[in-house]
Amino acid sequence: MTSSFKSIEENLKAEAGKLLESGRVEIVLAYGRGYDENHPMPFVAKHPSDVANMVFNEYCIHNLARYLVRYPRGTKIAVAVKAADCRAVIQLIQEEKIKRDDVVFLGIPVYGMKNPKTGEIIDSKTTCGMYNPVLYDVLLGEEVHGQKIVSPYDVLADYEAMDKEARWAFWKKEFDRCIRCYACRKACPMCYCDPCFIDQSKPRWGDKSPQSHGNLMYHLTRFHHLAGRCIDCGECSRACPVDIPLYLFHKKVAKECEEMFGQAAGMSIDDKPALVNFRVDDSDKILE
Amino acid sequence: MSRIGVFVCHCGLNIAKTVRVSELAQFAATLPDVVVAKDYKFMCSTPGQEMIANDIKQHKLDRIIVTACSPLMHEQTFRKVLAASGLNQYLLTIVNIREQVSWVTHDIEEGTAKAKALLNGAVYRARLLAPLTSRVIDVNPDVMVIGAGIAGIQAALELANTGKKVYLVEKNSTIGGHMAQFDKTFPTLDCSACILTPKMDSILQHKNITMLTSCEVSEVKGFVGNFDITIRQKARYVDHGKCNACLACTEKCPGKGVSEWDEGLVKRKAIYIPFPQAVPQKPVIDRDSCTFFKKGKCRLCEKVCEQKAIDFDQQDTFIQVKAGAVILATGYDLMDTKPLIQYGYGKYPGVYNALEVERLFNSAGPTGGKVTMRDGREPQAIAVLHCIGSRDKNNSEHCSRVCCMYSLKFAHLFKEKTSADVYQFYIDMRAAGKGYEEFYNRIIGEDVKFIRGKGARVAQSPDEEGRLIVEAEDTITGKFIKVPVDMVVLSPAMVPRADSRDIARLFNLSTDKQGFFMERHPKLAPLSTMSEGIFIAGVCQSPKDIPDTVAQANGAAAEALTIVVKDKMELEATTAMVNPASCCACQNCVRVCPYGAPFFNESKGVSEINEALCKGCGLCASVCPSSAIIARHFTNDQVLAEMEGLMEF
Amino acid sequence: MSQTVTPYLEMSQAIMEAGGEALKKCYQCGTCAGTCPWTPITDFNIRKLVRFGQLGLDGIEDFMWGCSTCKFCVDRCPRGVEIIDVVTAIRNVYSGGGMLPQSLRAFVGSLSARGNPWSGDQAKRNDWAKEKYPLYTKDKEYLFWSCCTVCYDPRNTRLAKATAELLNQSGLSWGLPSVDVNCCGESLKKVGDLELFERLKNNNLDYFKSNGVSKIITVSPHCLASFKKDYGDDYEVLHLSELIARLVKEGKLTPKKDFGGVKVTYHDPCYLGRHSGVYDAPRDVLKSIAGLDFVEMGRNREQSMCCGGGGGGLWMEKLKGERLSDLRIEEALETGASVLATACPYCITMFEDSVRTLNVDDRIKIKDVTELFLESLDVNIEELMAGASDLNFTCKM
Amino acid sequence: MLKKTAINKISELAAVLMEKGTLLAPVKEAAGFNFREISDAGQVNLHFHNTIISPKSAFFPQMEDFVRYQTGKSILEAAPVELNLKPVFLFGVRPCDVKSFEIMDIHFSGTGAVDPYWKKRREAATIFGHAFDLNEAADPAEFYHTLGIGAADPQGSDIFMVTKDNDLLFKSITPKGKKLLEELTMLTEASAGDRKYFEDYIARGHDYKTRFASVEPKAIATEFESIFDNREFWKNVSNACLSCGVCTFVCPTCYCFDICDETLFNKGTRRRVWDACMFTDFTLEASGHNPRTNVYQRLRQKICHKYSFSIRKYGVISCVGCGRCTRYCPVNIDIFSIVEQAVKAKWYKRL
Amino acid sequence: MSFEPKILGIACNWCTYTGADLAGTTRLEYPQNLRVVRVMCSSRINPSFIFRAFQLGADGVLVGGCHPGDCHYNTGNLYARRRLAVTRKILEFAGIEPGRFRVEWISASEGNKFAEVVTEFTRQIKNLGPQNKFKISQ
Repeated sequence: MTSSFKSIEENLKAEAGKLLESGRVEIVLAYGRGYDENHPMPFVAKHPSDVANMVFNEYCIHNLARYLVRYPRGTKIAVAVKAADCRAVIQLIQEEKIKRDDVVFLGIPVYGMKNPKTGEIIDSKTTCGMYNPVLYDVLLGEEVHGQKIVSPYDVLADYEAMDKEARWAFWKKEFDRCIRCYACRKACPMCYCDPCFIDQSKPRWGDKSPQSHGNLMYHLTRFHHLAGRCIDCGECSRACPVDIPLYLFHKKVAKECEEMFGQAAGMSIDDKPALVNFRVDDSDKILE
Repeated sequence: MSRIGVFVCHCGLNIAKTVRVSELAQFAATLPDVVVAKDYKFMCSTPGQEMIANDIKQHKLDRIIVTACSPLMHEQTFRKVLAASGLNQYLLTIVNIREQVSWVTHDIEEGTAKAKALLNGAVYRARLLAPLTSRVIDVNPDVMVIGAGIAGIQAALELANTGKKVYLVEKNSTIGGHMAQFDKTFPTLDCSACILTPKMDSILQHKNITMLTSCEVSEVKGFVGNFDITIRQKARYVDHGKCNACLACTEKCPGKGVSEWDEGLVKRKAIYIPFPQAVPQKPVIDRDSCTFFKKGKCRLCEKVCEQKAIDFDQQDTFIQVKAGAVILATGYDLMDTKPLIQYGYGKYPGVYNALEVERLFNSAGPTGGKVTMRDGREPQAIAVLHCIGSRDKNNSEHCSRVCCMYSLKFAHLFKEKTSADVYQFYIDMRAAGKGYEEFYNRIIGEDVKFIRGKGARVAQSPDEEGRLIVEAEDTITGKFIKVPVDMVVLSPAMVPRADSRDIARLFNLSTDKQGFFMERHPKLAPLSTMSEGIFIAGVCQSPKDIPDTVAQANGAAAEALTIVVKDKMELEATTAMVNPASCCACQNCVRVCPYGAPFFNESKGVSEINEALCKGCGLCASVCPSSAIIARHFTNDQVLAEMEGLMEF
Repeated sequence: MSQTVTPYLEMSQAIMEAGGEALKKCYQCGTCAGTCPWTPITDFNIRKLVRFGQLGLDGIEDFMWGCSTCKFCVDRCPRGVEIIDVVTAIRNVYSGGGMLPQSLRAFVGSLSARGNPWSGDQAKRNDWAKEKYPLYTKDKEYLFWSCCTVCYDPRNTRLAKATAELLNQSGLSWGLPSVDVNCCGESLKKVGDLELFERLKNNNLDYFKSNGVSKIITVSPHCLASFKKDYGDDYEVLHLSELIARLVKEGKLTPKKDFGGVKVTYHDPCYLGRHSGVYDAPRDVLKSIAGLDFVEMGRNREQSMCCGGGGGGLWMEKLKGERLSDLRIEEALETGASVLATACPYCITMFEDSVRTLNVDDRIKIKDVTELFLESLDVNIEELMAGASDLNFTCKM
Repeated sequence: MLKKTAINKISELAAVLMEKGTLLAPVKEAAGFNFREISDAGQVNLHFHNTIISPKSAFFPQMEDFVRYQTGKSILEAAPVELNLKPVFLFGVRPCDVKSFEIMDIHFSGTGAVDPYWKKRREAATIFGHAFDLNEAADPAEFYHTLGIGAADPQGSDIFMVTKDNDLLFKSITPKGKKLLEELTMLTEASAGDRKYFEDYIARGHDYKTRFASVEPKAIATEFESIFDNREFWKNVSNACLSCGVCTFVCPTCYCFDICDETLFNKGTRRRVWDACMFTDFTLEASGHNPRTNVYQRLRQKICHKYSFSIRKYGVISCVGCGRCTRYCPVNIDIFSIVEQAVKAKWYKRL
Repeated sequence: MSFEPKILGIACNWCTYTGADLAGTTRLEYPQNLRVVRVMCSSRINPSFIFRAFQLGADGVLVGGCHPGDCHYNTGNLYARRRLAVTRKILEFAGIEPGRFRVEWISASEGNKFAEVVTEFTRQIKNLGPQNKFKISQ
């Protein structure tokens, strides 16, 4: 049984109100009304009175972990987190961008979120496909059980089956369409570098112009920077104005990292991010 | 725009044979920013070097490319040439066209083409070279030696004699370490105290040495040249300043404590000095056995002490010590043989371990040098069992190197002091040191019985009361042998101190499986460690005998001296630095650096790099997502430019 | 016989291929020979056997039968050499083609023909049970693996009976294996006939798989060690003493009868102690019986002395004065105990013989822990045994 | 002059235009429609509401090469990139986008130095305007009517097209359009009924409502000037903003660009690329100082540029209400809701 | 003229570069398609270097480092092993033949291993032919 969006909204408002009144947190990150029903916006509540503008429906798909790094270190923040978003916050804690006791997790068990552009239900084809948050201080609805658990990496099967020429042609076509608006980078909770490597001019890693080799360097390096850190929330693909299926590449890298290093991103606070860690007995086979 | 000078070397025929050097020079002249392009027979020769120096002045060159042999050969030579002619020594790039081109091909076309590509890469890189000045930090001249066994004492004396101030830190209440417990030392059988106490005394008298006994290291901060170490001075309840070592208190004291120094064979007073020649020869009070601390009354020693040196409410104090280098000589312990139930140590009183027997022989020991067993009898038959816990997968896989020799010494001393038959149960007699084999032959001559077979079991003799049976297989005859003896001596494995891993963590060292400190390189750098400025000597690195320990102590003293002899220290120039504008505070660099050079500046919210600790490997530069870290001399754009140049043709 | 030999490396290569590769790690330190209980009383020398194996010297077959695989040497070997595997490999290589000693020929013959070492009729395997106890079916939780020795050897059938009774009393759902199972093959493997061992093992595995066996109770530590080591690890194998200890702790079984202060000492069977690491369970069971004055022998737990029955020893001739079981009985007598308890049918057989040959059967009785425990539950074994099957043979000694 | 043709014959018209010059028309892609240079006539597809990226890229492409040079040689020897253009036919441009060219003309050729690239491309192009379908509901994000642009406003197009059942009516508005329309012989003459239908379609277009009421530019400008320093207001509206470059890149009236050198193997090109005031390094000065480091400063800059500075400087709101920035914003920020809040937020006076 | 590949080598100064010098001093012969960049440690190699190398037209990239456990900087190559493994998987998924990028642990004393690896790698790249996927066309 899954609790309706309405009941989650009520719980969210109640909980946010309590937290703000008690002064436990200075800010609550949730969702507010957008220019119409299908387009809610991330919303920041600072006073108990702001809680009234909060809303929660099937289009509240944004990953609010993105905004945590924007506030000075140590501000007490409550954040409404769905399953994937929760893993993003855990990964930020792993990387010591925020401290565990500065964040209040308002967990939202969720099923049936919709992508406003296409109207389809968001599922494990474009995200991690998890329903219940991994970690939460308050749960705003009943845990979702009984849903079919589909591995988030099944969607890769036919891309991995492609031969490399076809796969190269596919990715070249996709990356050539990129207009370098960097929405994917800004939407990603793990991409908090400002300036990013691609903005640097000394060294010039990739050209600024939206030609294929500049786009290729930007995207491939970003995939590498997110290896073992990407929590597969799908925000980058949804933010892309030209709908480049970035989630495919991120899923592939996440799958390889899980197989090679035996650790999925953002699953527990005590893990260390995979690429700043090593095991002396890592097998050399991963290099073949 | 840079003004690059390219100098191609023939190296006699070594290069010229398979690379058209003049054509290479002409090719260089055509490249952008190249102002001078010459080739010469021997660039590394004096005329060759002068040619470079002159061209620098004459053409006002600001980048030099030497196309010759491997940078590992002559990079330093040509750097000196640049420095001599007023150009920053890092504005130099070496192109290796000998080891990696001319010597590995016979095809002159292929060789020349590759040389051109490598040269082109060097030109791209040379344009982006930046002058680097290595920072100089001042060095604290003092040295700290931790552990005052023979290793620590020897190192401290060597350093103090050069005029350096030395802090000698010892956990026990006296210096001397295990060697002070011995009676004789192999192979010369000279008395351990006779060769050690003079050194202990000169430590006491030496104006440059500050002796810190009953002290432990509690915290280590800083880096090579500028260590800031906190020492915990454990409370001794005796003010050593006032005490004139009349030792009246030790006679009156009713307290009874187990004497660690005598390996528990005998009791000692609560206020005591471990052994007569102890340095400092001033007593300390052991809380656990002092009746005042236990029951709140007595204070006899206080009444008796004319100097009023007794102070029961003394507390642990902390001493801050600054040092330029640190030598660890923390020594070893013998393995606890109680878990090896087959030998019955701790169960049968007739079973002793090596250190206990050393105390028996020692004239200052519990029995005044007489070999009498715990029940007062003089043993008629004694068995010495080798390799107890050593060379054993289930305990310590290493060979402890010295037990064969001290077992032979025991045999000699037993023969000399008693009329007992002595058996040695051994696997291999390892007598490889100077004079060792001769000592072994001498002992064989003294009618000691050698049984080639590891002792398998020690059991109580069923018929003779108080006697033990050593069971083993004499592998030479293949017979099962049961030897009735009165006394069994075990030669246990030498293992690192129980707290060796904590000390390693304090000084950022790694330890091997057993817990011995890891040297930087087993063959070429056995005394230095991965942490710059921290040196190791003696058994804390691996089991060894006294001659090797002393040699290592001298070596470690010399290496420490190389740091503290200069009051300034030049840091490597090719270290890394953080550009704060681009740092996104992800702290990847802090997590990966093996030397702990980067640290997170909480107030500024960015990472910074302590250039004294940085070794210039560049790991942090490659894990930095926003490439905010500049690895000097191997910056991102220098490497990218070189790659671009290499791939152009 | 001349003293000169030449190394015959093909043989040592064969030994290594047959599972003895650890023999190259041995540096001949003599600990094993010094520890082996046989060295003092026989001319068997395990170190010399390994040495011969290292160089493939001939003459090895003369003294390769002295080992009773008690694992004392393996635990003490400073190089971690699996000496039992070396002995098994040597026997496999050198015992091919009828080179078996006379006393073992019957043993191997019976196993290959009848699937049990006692030349007992395969069909009569469960006769001791007299259909009183259920066969194992899929729905049952435990399979009570009745070892061949407790099926055919008259003295040990009492052990089978006692176990069956006890399992009933404990209310667990259990069943006996059908007659088409055969010996677990542990001793056979240690005698070196690896090929036959595989056949016996696979037959048992087929039975296990087809009947969905998952939990097995063994009464013989030899079956316990064999199932755990060689039968894969998807079976949960328990020795009976472990099960009883658990049931007592859980309060499902509580001894009633008071033994009135009888002095009992306990012998750790090598395959229950050193091979399988079970030391405390049998002791807890004995100590749970009121009025039982428990006393330890000098050599106990890890240091327990072997009874000599392992590695085919039960079936081999032993000269007088070269029997470990005799020494063990003397050691038991020294403790003043009147009952020597143990938990292995092999040990019981060996000790019963020694008690008879030393004619001290009036001073000490040999009992299995299960038998003692059953007595404490006020069940009289005698009348249980009244209907014992009329087996027409006695075990040869 | 009014001509027409059947909608399903559009590909023939496209083929004719392709011979005359370069045809840019809406093409269906994965994420929606975009103006692309047509290589095969079948690509032209008019079943669209509006393209993702505005047609400004026809005259102000995302990447324009200025000079090609050789490292190490003097700049004098560098070769400027010649811009020899064939005639361009910009087919199927919505009225709000057509209006945006007029606004962009102010910046690129109206004031100060004329941008030769924009001017050349503009002159070489003939614009086929295309009316919105009036019986379809307006896209929720659009608000062009608020800025005085009719749904079928032909003003600014050379030729204006209106769909009538399954025909397409073409009316020439400018002489350039008239000349081209005459050349397009394959179009048939339209009937009187078609002309009448065309006229009142235009009229109906004017009162075709979008979201907001009409606004008065001067009033908005003064509101924004007084609210400029109200940090609280701007923080609230920009809390959700990711500060990415989507809104500026899809916007028809954003024209900021950056000039950069892209070198490879000693050869280099100096080229112009789109830049966005929302990027953090947009205002990064050589000294390292950056006047706009916070998101609210950048969002305030973007909105005030269009609804405050543009009015003060050129008297016109630099926005045509096409709604692209709202439709493609990853976090659904709507520019005109902010304008509305700014105007309604009378309480700013109290500060 | 048969296809002569351009191979970029990135070698760590303490082990592989010294090994390469040793191959030279022992006069071992190997094809000359390899152009080596010297860096202080294999952990200095930023994965973007590998992407950039292929964009510059490299037909193959060979990275050489110390054997795990021998790194002059203690743990450098242990991090490099993980990072370059991910780089390899990204290249593979993007469509670059896995055979074009290779990581080898070559110590300072393994001159012959260096020569063998370069010869074998050059032969492998020759079979794969020119790489013009990532290559920036001028």
